[in-house]
Amino acid sequence: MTSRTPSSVTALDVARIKADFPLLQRTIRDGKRLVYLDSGATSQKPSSVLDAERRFYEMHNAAVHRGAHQLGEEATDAYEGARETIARFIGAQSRDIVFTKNATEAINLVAYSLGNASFSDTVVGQSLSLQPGDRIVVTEMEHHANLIPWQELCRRTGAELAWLGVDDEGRLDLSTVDQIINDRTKVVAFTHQSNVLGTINPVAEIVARARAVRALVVLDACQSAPHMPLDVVELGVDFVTFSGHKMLGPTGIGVLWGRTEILAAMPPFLTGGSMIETVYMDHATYAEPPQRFEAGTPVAAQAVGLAAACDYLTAVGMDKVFDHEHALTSYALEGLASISGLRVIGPNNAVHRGGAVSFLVDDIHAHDVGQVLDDRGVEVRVGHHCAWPLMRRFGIAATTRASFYLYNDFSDVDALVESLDAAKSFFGVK
Amino acid sequence: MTSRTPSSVTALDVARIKADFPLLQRTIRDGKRLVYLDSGATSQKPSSVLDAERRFYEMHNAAVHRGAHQLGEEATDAYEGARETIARFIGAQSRDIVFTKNATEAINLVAYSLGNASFSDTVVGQSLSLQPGDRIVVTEMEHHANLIPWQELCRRTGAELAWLGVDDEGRLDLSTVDQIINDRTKVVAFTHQSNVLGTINPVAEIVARARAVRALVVLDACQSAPHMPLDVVELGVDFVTFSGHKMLGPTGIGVLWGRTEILAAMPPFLTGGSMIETVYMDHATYAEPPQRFEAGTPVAAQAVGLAAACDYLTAVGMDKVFDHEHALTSYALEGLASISGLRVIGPNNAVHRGGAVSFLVDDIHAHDVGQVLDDRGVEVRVGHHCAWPLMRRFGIAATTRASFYLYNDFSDVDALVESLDAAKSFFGVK
Amino acid sequence: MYQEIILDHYRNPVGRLILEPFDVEVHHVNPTCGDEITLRVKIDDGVVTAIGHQGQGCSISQAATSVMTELLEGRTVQQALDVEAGFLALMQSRGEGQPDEDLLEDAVAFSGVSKYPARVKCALLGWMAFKDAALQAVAQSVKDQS
Amino acid sequence: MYQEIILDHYRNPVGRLILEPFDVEVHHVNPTCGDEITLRVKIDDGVVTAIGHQGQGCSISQAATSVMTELLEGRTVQQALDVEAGFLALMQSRGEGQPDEDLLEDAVAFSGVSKYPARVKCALLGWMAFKDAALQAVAQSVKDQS
Ligand SMILES: Cc1ncc(COP(=O)(O)O)c(C=O)c1O
Ligand SMILES: Cc1ncc(COP(=O)(O)O)c(C=O)c1O
Repeated sequence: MTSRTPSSVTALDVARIKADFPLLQRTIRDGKRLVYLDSGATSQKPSSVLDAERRFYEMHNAAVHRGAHQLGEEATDAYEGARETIARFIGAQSRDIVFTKNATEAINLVAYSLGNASFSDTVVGQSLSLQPGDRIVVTEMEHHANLIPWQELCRRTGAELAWLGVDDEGRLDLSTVDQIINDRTKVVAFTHQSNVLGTINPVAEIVARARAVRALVVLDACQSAPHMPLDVVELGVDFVTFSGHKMLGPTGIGVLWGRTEILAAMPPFLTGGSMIETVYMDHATYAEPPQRFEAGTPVAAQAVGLAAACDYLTAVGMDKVFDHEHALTSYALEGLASISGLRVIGPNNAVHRGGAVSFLVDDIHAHDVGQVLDDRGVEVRVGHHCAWPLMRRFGIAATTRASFYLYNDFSDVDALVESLDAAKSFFGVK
Repeated sequence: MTSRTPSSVTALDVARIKADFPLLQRTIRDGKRLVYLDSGATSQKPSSVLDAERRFYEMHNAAVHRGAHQLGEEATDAYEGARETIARFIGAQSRDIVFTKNATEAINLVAYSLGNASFSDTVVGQSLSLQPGDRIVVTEMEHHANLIPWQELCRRTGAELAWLGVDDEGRLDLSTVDQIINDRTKVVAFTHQSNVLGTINPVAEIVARARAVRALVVLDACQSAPHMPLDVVELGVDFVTFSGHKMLGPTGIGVLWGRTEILAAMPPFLTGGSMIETVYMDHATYAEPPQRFEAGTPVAAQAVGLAAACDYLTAVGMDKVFDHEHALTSYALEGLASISGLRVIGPNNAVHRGGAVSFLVDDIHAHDVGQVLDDRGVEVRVGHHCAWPLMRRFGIAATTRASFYLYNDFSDVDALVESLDAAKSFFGVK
Repeated sequence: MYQEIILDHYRNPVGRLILEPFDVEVHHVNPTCGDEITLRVKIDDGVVTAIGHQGQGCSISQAATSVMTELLEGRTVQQALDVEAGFLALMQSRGEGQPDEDLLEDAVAFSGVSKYPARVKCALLGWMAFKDAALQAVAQSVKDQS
Repeated sequence: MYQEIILDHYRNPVGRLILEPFDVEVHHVNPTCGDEITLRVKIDDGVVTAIGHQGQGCSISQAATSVMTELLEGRTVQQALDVEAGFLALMQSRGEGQPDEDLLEDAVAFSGVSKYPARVKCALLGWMAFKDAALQAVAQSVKDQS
């Protein structure tokens, strides 16, 4: 097993990259080498990100957008500078970037704001509102974060939820897309890359159909923004959401990008300080985006940390990150194919596919697979991966998932494959 | 001015405390001593808080509540351990503590959840819902964060907003409390301590009236939790909200405490991963609190940082913090009284009053006061302090506010008073 | 963690059947992993005469439910709940518990599981289902008598 | 920052009056500090013949509005908007701008303000109000002619 040669050698100097990540230097389970294959859940952080956050607190911490004093100016500059960096990272303008605490809040923001549109004073605001009989379309492979907020919006507005199915290979079934995304469809929300299957969805095709019926398109980029170059203009969607913690950034920050004119029409979601224009006891008027959507003291240090993460990724090169993970994924799929009784849930080849690889091992429950791997220092995720309906689609309860990032190398994949062999021996499975 | 002796000597060794705060070692505006008097907006952070966050990232970072591997367990322990520490800090049980990104989100959580109650499947859920004609009561001294969410909830439900006024001294006018908190009142939301006036409100009196009409009581403890010992049982309210960044903790974390049985009855607010029980394509059921209210990847490192802040404050002693600030406030009120043409907006003595001191200087706009102070290294806040209706109540546009914390000493107050004299000379005001 | 006794029960589970007749049926789910159990109990004169369970789960949850079935059948409801309380305490001990071997018998094999917080819920799935079912049965019999 | 010229205009502001008659009135607020201005313009044949303003604000906002009034009265709307654009650029230069003295005259005194981002909005309050009013006046005259 260990003597297989990587199917391609990649341009990344992983040893050097790994050295930037303090946590990856530690050992696990009594001194074993740590093989971290759970970046799909959350990524580790390079020192430069931790340093940037700390520098903010030690040098420039003050209330952003509220202080007229020097510290306040410095804090505001740091925060707004971070917005510019993060905007650049996805080809956006900074005024279209809204900071939230995670991607989940970003998606809820859109759903609640559309729900609030029916109470809007303005005609443009009202035009975004949903009526009974309107439709919201998602897919069967969505993370709960991009499913339940829409279920709840349907419940509040009387709109109906419909969804695109998934085929046996783990691709979206687009054969009925024209029926499912019908004339009454107001929102199409789908994931760019599945966190379970690894599938990369055909954005352009879905956008074309959504445009034809004038539906808004929400793209959940949680699993793509960290792993491939993104350009919001090219994507052609209306909203993009992702989380900082999955892309080398801190916990506690998410990003919503929205089209200028749509953000401008949307009513607020969270309300409070810093998102207002004028306030009276009985009513208030609201600031322009992005401030309108950032109520309260912002996630300032986290924005600074995420900007440092974007700088790190940009310095490495997102195309190289993608190529590297692509190579790891191909190599992993080959390795897994060599294990009898192992079935990959999701595409079996690396075409239009990212580095989240889910699988079942015959006669060993995912929890038990995960346990044996963990005992050997190989950290994977087991369970439904917050995509329970997708599990039902495949008639299963749980999978084991390995997911890769720029700091993984071929030896990590070897460790995975070896440990799976060990798990099989342990449970006496052939 | 500088020769006045402090009206009382306090038990805090401020020099030692100050040494724990890296930012307070820096200078400002070309080498001037930094006199940070804006802790009411946000506090500075001791090294122990920054170290705790960093240790989490460097040693234990992984997906909380999602990973079955060792790192995941360590991250979950760190996060749930932080919840216990923070619960203890306010005399609560950890299951009643919900983490948000700031106090603003915490208040919005309550308001939106009550709004969602009318769509609830359960009888207890429904019982929390608001009807047209129901009333929500706030006060005229609320921060926008504890005003606008209720305005918007009224707009969505048809409930009406009423408020308790403020007298000339900056105290709540409770003469009409029985009329204002009437039988139709479902929610009473008020601040424990005004961020502008410094006034500490009589919680027990308001709670008694709210109980008489069975209204829920929401206490905005943003300006009290950092500055005095709090015990949620003694307070007798139903919800308490505060922000980590104002109490030595990181940005990006807020706290909602709620009564067990009320949290249990409340429908969710943000929806997504980690807050579910089961999920189908067309509906979902939800976990028990606090998980029900923590959708998505949590603010894990921030919780760890806030727990370290609570540990720091507990080690100093919250009663000592309160006494120290009380002494600073008395001293500041004396000093300000010595300046002719200066008018304090808020109580003129330190009785039932915290360390936020707002004032006007005749013929000098607050912005100009703040500018001169900033040029001398004295960092205060100017403006409406996110309490615009309160400004209108006093017929003013803005005040200058100095606010104190455990790391301030009497010389900081002296610097304030001296700089105000300088501002008056600069603008040629007698 | 994987004691021989656990693997034995996992391979040859006790009570993995659709119990008929029965008094109470419950369905429990572990929301973090999606594992499920349907458990039925038969209780006669305050004695747990039979337990049957079906569902899907990992070796720990399957084995724990099997051990439980073996251990509780034939006991009074009160005795069974005492054992359950002992097992719960052991599982929450984070590897520090001193298991009462007289009370828990084969179930002490799960001591090691308590060191893995993420797996504790697995070990408890069947036990919590049983507790729920037993309490429902008691409530039902009180109602029937009144 | 506080040039003598600024303090002079602050103490003796130009155009601080309720203009009557007028063509357009606007009301602007600075949401971060609550400062307000009500500004009226009179425009005849494409020339800004008079500006009047009322409201409350700090020395910077008062002085900037006063300097603006002195500078723009008597110019064509187009010229006035060019000056406004020059002033805006100066204010956004973060202390790095090379102000065009011919264009901005006394308004160059505000160069120093551009180093204080929080005060830039103060300096711009009156200017933005004027721009808004002037554009409304133009739109109105186009409408009247058609
Ligand atoms: C009294 C009061 N309530 C609420 C808030 C809002 O807190 P945050 O901005 O951290 O959400 C603040 C501080 O800004 C405050 O002082
Ligand atoms: C595809 C996808 N969408 C949404 C989310 C939610 O992200 P977060 O938990 O950071 O809000 C995740 C990760 O958990 C994800 O993988």
